[in-house]
Amino acid sequence: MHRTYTVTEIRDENYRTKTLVLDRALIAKPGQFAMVWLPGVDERPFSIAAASPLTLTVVAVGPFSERLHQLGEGERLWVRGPLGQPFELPAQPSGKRLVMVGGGYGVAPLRFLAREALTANAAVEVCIGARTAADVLLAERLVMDGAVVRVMTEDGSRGGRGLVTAALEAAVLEARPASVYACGPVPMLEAVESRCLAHGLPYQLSWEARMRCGMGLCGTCEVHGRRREGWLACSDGPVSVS
Amino acid sequence: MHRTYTVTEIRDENYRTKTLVLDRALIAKPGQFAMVWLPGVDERPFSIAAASPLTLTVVAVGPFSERLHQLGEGERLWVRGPLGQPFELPAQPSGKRLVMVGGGYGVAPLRFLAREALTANAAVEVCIGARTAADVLLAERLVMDGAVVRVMTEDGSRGGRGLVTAALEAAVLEARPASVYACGPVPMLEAVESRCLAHGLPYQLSWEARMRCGMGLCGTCEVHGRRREGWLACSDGPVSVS
Amino acid sequence: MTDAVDLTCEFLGLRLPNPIILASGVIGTSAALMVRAAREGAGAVTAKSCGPGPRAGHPNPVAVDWGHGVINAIGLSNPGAVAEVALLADAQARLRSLGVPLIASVFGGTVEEFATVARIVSGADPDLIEVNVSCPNVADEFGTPFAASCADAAAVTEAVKVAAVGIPISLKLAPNVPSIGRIAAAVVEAGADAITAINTMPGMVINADAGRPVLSNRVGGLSGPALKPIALRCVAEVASAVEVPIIGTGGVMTGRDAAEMLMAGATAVGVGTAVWYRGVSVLGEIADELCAFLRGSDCAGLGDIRGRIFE
Amino acid sequence: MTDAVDLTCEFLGLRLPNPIILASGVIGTSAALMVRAAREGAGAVTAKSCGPGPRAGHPNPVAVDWGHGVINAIGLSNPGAVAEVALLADAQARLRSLGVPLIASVFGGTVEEFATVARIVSGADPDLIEVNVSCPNVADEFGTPFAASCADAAAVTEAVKVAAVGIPISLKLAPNVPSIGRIAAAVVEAGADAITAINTMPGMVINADAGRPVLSNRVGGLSGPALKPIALRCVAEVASAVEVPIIGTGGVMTGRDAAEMLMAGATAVGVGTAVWYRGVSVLGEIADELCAFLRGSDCAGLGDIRGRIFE
Ligand SMILES: Cc1cc2nc3c(=O)[nH]c(=O)nc-3n(C[C@H](O)[C@H](O)[C@H](O)COP(=O)(O)OP(=O)(O)OC[C@H]3O[C@@H](n4cnc5c(N)ncnc54)[C@H](O)[C@@H]3O)c2cc1C
Ligand SMILES: Cc1cc2nc3c(=O)[nH]c(=O)nc-3n(C[C@H](O)[C@H](O)[C@H](O)COP(=O)(O)OP(=O)(O)OC[C@H]3O[C@@H](n4cnc5c(N)ncnc54)[C@H](O)[C@@H]3O)c2cc1C
Ligand SMILES: Cc1cc2nc3c(=O)[nH]c(=O)nc-3n(C[C@H](O)[C@H](O)[C@H](O)COP(=O)(O)O)c2cc1C
Ligand SMILES: Cc1cc2nc3c(=O)[nH]c(=O)nc-3n(C[C@H](O)[C@H](O)[C@H](O)COP(=O)(O)O)c2cc1C
Ligand code: FES
Ligand code: FES
Repeated sequence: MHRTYTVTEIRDENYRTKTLVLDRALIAKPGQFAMVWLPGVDERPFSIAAASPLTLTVVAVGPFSERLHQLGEGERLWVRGPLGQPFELPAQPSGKRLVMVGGGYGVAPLRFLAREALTANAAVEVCIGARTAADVLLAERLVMDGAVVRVMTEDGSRGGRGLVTAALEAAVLEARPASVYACGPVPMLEAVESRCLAHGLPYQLSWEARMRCGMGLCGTCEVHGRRREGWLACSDGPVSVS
Repeated sequence: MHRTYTVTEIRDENYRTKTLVLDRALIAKPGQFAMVWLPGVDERPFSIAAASPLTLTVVAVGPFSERLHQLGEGERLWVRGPLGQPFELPAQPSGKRLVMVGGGYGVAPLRFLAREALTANAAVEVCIGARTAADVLLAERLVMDGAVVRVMTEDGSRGGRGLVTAALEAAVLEARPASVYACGPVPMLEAVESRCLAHGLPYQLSWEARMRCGMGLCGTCEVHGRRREGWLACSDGPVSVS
Repeated sequence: MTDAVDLTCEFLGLRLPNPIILASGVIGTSAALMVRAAREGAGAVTAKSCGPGPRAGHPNPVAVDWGHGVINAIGLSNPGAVAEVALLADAQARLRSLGVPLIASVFGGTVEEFATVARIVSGADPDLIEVNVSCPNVADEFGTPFAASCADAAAVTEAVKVAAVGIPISLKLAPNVPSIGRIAAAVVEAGADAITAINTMPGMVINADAGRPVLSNRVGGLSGPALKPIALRCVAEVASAVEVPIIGTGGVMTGRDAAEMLMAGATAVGVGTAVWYRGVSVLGEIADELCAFLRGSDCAGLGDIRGRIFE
Repeated sequence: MTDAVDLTCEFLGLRLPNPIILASGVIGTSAALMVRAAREGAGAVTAKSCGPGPRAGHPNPVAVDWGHGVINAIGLSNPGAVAEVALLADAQARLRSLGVPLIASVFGGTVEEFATVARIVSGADPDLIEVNVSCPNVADEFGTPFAASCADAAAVTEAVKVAAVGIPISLKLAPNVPSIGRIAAAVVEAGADAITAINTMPGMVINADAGRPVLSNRVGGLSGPALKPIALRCVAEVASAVEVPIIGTGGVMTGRDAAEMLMAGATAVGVGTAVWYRGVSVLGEIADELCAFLRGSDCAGLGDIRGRIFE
């Protein structure tokens, strides 16, 4: 059932990304998501960027996300969730080295995870990938949170030049992480997966898929692939633990 | 919804009364009742004589109560409840004098109340009324529990001769009670009420009525009377607090 | 924020202090209980349905809470129309002084019986007569309810309309039909002044340990929380099909639920099973909660939300 | 105490390892998901209903949990019969090796479309074809469902029976009819080999703050816990009306619920919405719980409780 939330604060993260801070909490864990409904418009999945108060980081890429960007402070939206399986921190995170890899809005749930890990005294390194400098998301905030941040852009306009997997490779070679976490577009996740397999590292990936019910019923969000047969992003995932 | 209970122990209380001890608890307070269902037979209200384990004291007066008497150990019955409003002990029962008046099966819920009161260090006096000595219920058990017991029989075959209100009168004259509690047939309750009004005592009465839904919906159990207009025994009662 | 919210509800020329109506069959069995419902805050009260002669109803169990609502098969227990009219007259005298309208409820096994009962209860001058063509609990005896067919429901409507001589009538419809809108259109065409939607949904609760249905009547009517989305859909369908006022009934537990019912197109809101969950005081409490909801939504009265889903 | 409980379920000559059948429309959208349902313990799996051509379904929201169950209006999204038959053939090949029967599900807007779709999906050699004459989510487009009338439902049955050439068929019926037993009798008379009862109950969930129905389609089908007593009553009515086996479906969340469905007269038990509450593993878990219930009740197999409420 949808609950009504009111926007209390809007932060610009980059030229096409806004963070909406809402008026109360949603009990949830990093990696879980919520279905956001704008009555008369549509309903779409968004990662929980922070739970208390509920916070969403929205990249404007099409009609729905643009409508979210048009919301002003005091305006309402409707939320159903939390849904899906969260990321899991190691049993004893203290002192463990955790590497996170984010592309696009995928940095938002990783920041929620990073903050929980840092609170539990883990060492967190976040690799952020983007097309160009303007697309880099949440890098400063993560540094302020206490994470080590490596940025890669395809055009080299900020940080290293190339794909974010290069930063992952560098981070892994520096010191073997206890676990790798990633959220972003499917090709990025597949690349992260193959690096982790090559290094024999445990990893957790948060998958994207078109979602309708968000309840594990309609089958729309099935992730096809050799490693995940008959796997539903909304209920088996979005996070897969390997 | 009915839960299934199994009879674990059967005690004879008098020539026509048995106590059925069941296999598990029903969280309930003294004065509350349960609807007891024997599939294919009927469903009737019974006071909760003890909650943990659930215990019923049944006087065989007709077809349903006789069927309950025929149940053997290991046999099942179905219970829906607890229902209704309980008796209420004084806020600080310790040291208070509480007088209880029971007729017929009405002694059963009073014993549950008496035990709670005695545990809270109240002084409990129970007046038990019956037609004849053989009908007296639970007197020995109440004495063993630590209550003072006064018995009245209509034929004088045990205790004083006359109605139970005579015992109430004696108990009240001995020392003013903090509260009077009564459960039994309606004429007895009305007599107790008029005595309490005469003495200006607070009192709580548990009323009997034919019950169907037991849920305050069907209106069957309405108690008619000057003092209780549009009053439902199953949901407003069975206990009225005055 | 609006300061004053006006809950008064115009219904067929009646003026209800608020739109919350005690539904038929729930504590509407005596004048004292109906007066109590009014005192506890109902905007109108409906009496238990009565038929041509006295009925004892079914043996126990007649009602249980099955976890998501209540199922009942009371079996239309009632004293018969002749005794009922005295009870209604008594109730009406006392309710008039409280400014709370009285709704009688009638049923019958034939069209003629419906008319006879309506004629008799008219003697008590109720403000509205609800025509219960939909009770599922006596199906064995009376066959499929009249609410199942346009022709049957219309025939009852016409007969009662004549018998009720000037008292407006509301046809109470059943949810277990393919198109409740069609039935509503048929009865309005036949003269119904209002529609009450809905009666309970036929169901069966089984106790697996006992290996049998819990109700002695085996089947009964589902009410309470589980019924709400069925009722909202039915009310919306009726509101789309006809222009007459609707008493939206089914699963209303809170003021918010009542608001949803109004948004679906109801003019007033019936409340029954909530009395089990929250006591008789629920009638006034739902009205208060509805008032708070309206205030929080910047609405001045019921008109501001009625039929909102159609905007 | 009985030592061995036998859960195998004979259904129209098929031998299901257990009576728990994945209901149509729930994760039956790909061969991989259907194989997973079988691996997680389903005794048979039903594919999502398919129609003559591809359908995208309705916009979001298409499903929500409203507190006592789920409401959905997916809108019969499907790839169309031609694409479906390939998917079914793939699934059937893999399910055969697991010993788990495959049930295809078909719908159409006309009697001819039903026949066409059934003829096409027969090509995948499913073990049973379920005929969805009852989907409430496409009513705007197709009008009242075929399951609402004896004549319409019978006409579909006859046409599909011919088209299915030797594959048995089960008619999936709707709860929103005055007498489901009468519809069941009509379709069995017309050649139905089995009955699936029931599909979802039409409902509407409104969000009071938003002032509108939650589903983009406004109305949808209710499933899950709130549906169980409706389904049990429907199954009992169908069991009284006809002799064919019944797939009892609606609100089954636990093994105890499955036992109740069998007691009401079902031969096998459909499970859909429980996948939301308990995950895909619920299919095997319900079977295990049913096994434990039977053991605790001193029963050796399903026959010991089937139809018990009629004893
Ligand atoms: C688990 C999960 C978490 C997400 N978290 C966030 C987040 O935190 N921030 C954020 O900005 N976006 C997030 N998204 C993506 C978001 O749901 C929408 O995709 C986005 O809002 C696009 O909608 P649109 O109408 O603006 O654009 P559209 O024009 O509809 O689509 C633009 C792009 O989004 C993709 N898309 C469309 N619909 C969906 C859908 N239902 N689910 C997934 N992808 C879709 C399309 O393939 C296209 O590439 C998440 C998606 C998933 C599955
Ligand atoms: C709140 C409450 C608590 C009760 N607690 C006990 C108890 O602890 N022990 C006990 O033995 N009995 C108790 N009773 C009475 C009991 O419910 C039945 O009345 C009794 O079992 C008679 O049923 P029968 O078929 O044996 O006799 P019947 O032949 O039906 O009736 C015998 C007598 O019981 C009365 N009676 C019948 N049906 C009911 C009914 N549904 N409700 C109330 N009275 C009825 C009749 O008026 C008659 O006087 C209680 C009743 C109420 C209302
Ligand atoms: C115990 C009980 C008895 C009922 N008796 C009647 C009745 O006599 N006549 C009638 O029209 N409806 C009767 N109903 C149906 C209610 O009036 C109402 O339509 C239904 O319960 C749905 O509303 P609710 O969910 O608020 O209870 C009865 C309902 C209950 C629960
Ligand atoms: C999301 C969803 C989609 C459904 N789609 C179909 C369908 O395509 N065809 C069909 O016959 N039934 C469909 N149903 C109905 C189910 O098969 C089942 O009859 C109903 O949900 C009741 O069972 P349940 O309470 O176990 O879910 C669907 C149900 C749900 C919840
Ligand atoms: S979105 Fe429906 S199953 Fe995942
Ligand atoms: S027994 Fe039904 S109201 Fe009390």
